[in-house]
Amino acid sequence: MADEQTPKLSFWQKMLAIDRRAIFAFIFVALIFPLFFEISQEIPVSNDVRMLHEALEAIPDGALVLYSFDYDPPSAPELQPMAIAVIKAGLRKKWRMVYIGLWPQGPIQCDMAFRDAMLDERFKDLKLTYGTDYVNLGFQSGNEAVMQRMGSDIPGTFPRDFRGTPVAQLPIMNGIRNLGNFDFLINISSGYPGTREWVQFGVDRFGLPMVSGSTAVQTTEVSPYVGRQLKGLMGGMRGAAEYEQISNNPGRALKYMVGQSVAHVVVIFFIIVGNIAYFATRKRNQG
Amino acid sequence: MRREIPTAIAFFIGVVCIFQFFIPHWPFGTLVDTFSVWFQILQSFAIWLGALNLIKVSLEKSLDKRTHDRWYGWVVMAAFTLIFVVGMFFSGGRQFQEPGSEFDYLYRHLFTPLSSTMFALLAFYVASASYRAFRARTREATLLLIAAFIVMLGRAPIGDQMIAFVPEGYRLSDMASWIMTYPQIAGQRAIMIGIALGIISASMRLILGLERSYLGSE
Amino acid sequence: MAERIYIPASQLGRAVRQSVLALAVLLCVVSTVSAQSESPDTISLTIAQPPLPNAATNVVGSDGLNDDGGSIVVTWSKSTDDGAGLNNVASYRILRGTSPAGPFDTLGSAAAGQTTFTDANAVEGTEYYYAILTVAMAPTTDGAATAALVQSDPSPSVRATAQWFHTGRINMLIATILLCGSVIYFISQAKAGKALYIRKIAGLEAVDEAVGRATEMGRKIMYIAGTQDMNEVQTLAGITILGRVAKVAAEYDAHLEVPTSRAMVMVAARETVKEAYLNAGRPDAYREERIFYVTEDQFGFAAGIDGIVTREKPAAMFFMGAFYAESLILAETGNSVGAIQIAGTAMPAQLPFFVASCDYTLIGEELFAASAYLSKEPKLLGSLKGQDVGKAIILATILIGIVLTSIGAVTLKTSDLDKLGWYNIGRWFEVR
Amino acid sequence: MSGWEIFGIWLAALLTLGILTFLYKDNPFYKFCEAFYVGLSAGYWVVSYFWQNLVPYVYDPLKAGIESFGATTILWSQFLAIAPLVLGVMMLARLVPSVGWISRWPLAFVVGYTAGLRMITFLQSNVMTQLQNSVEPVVRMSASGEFMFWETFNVLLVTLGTFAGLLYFYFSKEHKGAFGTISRIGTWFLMVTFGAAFGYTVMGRMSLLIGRIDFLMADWLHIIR
Repeated sequence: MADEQTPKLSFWQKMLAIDRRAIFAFIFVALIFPLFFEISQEIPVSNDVRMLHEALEAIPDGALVLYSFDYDPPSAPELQPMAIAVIKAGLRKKWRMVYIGLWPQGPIQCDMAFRDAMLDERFKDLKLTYGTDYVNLGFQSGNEAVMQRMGSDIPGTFPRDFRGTPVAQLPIMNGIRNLGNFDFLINISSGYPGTREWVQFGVDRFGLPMVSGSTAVQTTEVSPYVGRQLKGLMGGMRGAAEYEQISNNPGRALKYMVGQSVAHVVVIFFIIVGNIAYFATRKRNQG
Repeated sequence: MRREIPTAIAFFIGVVCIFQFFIPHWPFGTLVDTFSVWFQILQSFAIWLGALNLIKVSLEKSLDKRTHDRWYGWVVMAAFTLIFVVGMFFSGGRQFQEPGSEFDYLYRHLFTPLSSTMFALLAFYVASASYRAFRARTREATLLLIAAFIVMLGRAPIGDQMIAFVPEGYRLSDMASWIMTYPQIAGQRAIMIGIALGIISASMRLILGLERSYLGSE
Repeated sequence: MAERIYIPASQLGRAVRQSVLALAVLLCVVSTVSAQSESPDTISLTIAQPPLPNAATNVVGSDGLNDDGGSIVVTWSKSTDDGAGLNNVASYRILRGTSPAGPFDTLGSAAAGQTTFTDANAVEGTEYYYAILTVAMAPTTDGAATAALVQSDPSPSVRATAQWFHTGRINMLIATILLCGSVIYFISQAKAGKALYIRKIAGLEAVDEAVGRATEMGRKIMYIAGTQDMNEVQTLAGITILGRVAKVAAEYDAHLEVPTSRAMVMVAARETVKEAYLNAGRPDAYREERIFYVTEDQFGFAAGIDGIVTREKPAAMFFMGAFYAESLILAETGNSVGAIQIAGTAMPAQLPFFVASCDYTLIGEELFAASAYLSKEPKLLGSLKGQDVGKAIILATILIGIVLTSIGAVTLKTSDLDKLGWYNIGRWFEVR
Repeated sequence: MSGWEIFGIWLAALLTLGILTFLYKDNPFYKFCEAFYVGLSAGYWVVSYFWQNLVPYVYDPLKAGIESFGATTILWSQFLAIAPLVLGVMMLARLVPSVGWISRWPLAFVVGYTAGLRMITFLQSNVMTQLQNSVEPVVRMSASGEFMFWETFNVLLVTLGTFAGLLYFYFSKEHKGAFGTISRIGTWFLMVTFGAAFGYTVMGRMSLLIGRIDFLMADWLHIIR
């Protein structure tokens, strides 16, 4: 008996102390492989995303909407598809859009997302005037201090737009004094400052209706706000894919979902292996 | 006096910041806005202390003949100088971040790949950490494992496909969202309320000057 | 998916409608002007003027409450043709002037059926008069529309003033007084010498062990006070705990290294560690250069620390403060070199990663309790007791609130908060 | 695509690979990337803070104030920018050891500001709002006034979890007996919370790597579209 068991159990012992680089290799392969195939999958839409979709659809055409892009390139794989999708929603519904960023790279990401959104066939004939239909006010440092100041004085907080034009020369900014002038707030966020701070300042203090697109990590932290404070939430690439699906805007998130799912399964597989190894070796120790 | 005056400053500023929430009248309403700008300015001054410290450390390292790693000290200083000179003098001043500027070029082709890849390492680390941590060692660890396992499976479409025989509404994705909306929210709520109480108590200690090790000694 | 598919044609239709409207307005203006000049070439009107609606009435401006004197709330009674009568009111425009006779500037508009508007651009102390312009629209046979405007009487004069107390925040004031009050009360109790029991916090019991092990192995201790700046209370907590850890390190004569991501944190950490070494009676062992700045950047910092950790293999690592995604990068690298790791953070999103990859994790509130716990100073322990009383108050509030709302739910046979009326206790906690 | 752009993509690709080699083990390639990144990012923030904070909030107002001396109205309010300038200089006094202690003043300012503002903010968003969310009927009735068992169970569970979780954080009482049991249940809820939050994140982390792989494969090597 013992002779038969020893080699088998030592295999599990090896598994228990497996070099983490082996796990790394599996993950790498799992992620690369599916990129070469065109696989599509239908995904069920979660309640938070459905709420977000309905909230956005309920905003009247021509409304004045504030977009805050609070992330940088590292989170772009998750958040950029969301940014493109919500900008498309705005283009489709002809909102007057004011873009800002509380992360230095936010406005640049916004610029890229806007250009990607405009590539859509449906907006081919759309003639938008910068400064009248939409404006990118750029970045201001100061985190929630910026939000606080926007509560009293937006032209003072953003004296010039992204391109250096004084806000007084931008028709869209006429009559915008503070956060209270906006009809809606859309926030795409990957950390601090982001959704949590916008809820504290934009929603709690100034009563703006708000939805958020958040990285998967932040989602657990901000999901308690959904309902009373947030009118909807997209969490991670999955949330982005769900929104792309429900708003009929297939994009990158739906494409990336496949590789992500495979890597995910690899992690699950390793957890199972780890537990089997743990119990197999533990039995031996007890015996 | 080297500790008393700063303690008084912290007390005064702290109290004003609490009052401003309740008093809309000038100057309280605007005072905190002003303070926040001051903080940013202070940050912008302080970063020079950091940068000079970094350069000092790198210079010492690069002159240390005992180690082969001294070359990397030079790399740090070269990279710093590169972006500093470009950003300060060759990128159009205030519009230094404009797409197309030299600073933007460095940002897109050097800074972004470095930060994105560093961030992307998490894909590997999250796998190795879950392999190690999610084992049914104790009752608590088992709960951690089960919750993680269900949510992970529920998030991947394959989870539901695996148990497609189960009626809709009772599949893994439903279990996952149940965990996320009920037990998870309960835990988060307890943590959030606890944190707020901790912050209130810590803030009181700081405002009252009971904790002032950051002020050093006389 | 029965989602609405967007067709550019409808947008084209809208543009056509809008330009026809604009043209119609232009025609009206041109025709009026030319009629006044009694030109013989009067353009004949093909578009009918809609019948004039009755004006809005009772226009009143009142000072906006709870502000710094920048807002005035304008209210009016609907035109009798809004939703009734001619039923042709499309919207109201809000006008403002500094004399009842005008001139008036347009501030904004409100949809038909609305009766309030907040003028957020008032200057404190200036006397204002408001008027409402009722706008009626009538469709004509060719699908275009034209406007008819009727102005109301001006409002009585009104001034914006600033308030000294925000009445929407009374609940916050009560909460502040209760919670801060209990902290202060128990601090003073503790000062008076009342002994307090504090439960064990496993992560903090391990501090001595970690420092001791590092000394035995002759390897470094690395302490990271979060990656955020001094405007985060967690950073301040991290620095305070650093003081206690540094004292233990000084006593053991261990090599403590503190890399920081913010320059101000570096400054504060140096003061703290220096004081700790002084208190431990080892001011000679303090080395300023061991507390150094790496970079402000989140992942640049992580890259730098990863390098140091893999090369120098510290025996113990402390993560105390506010962290974002770099938490797991740092902790996994520390784990790979076999360091004993103690973490503490109040960032709920990062707690799971520390729990998974560190030996001990201080969860949320425990981070703030740590400095008091480690110092064992009665005053600080008193604040912990105050915190606990705050917790008891909150728990009792939740309990009473739930019982009352549940009674309401049973008696009114609904759990819809909006229908619970008086029983909806939750709204008491709404802060405006 | 211009030559500079292609060169830039190659640089980006090499730096990306350099960081990834760290997964295998520490090596000179990674050491180079690390040193380069530390220096580059430190410089990046110095420059950003300069143009985004110092210039608009210190230089601009002071310049406007000084220029107004020639005009009819002197803009005294612009000189308020002197105060933070003084604080900043006090902070830099660190560079001179003999007067370094003065940097404690701006530190104290920051500490007071942080403590006061955060206290109020967290009280509002974490205590008041969570109270508002927690105080809801545990007895659930449908629109037609019927008792709903599972909804009631779920709300009860959340309430119990919040309670037990908070009791776990109770410091000034020994966790034994009934109290200990409840706080033990609290730790279970916390563990479920952490497990769920971790599991929920795994996917998001994978997406970060997909972004980099997509860059290497599509933008650099053009292997995939």
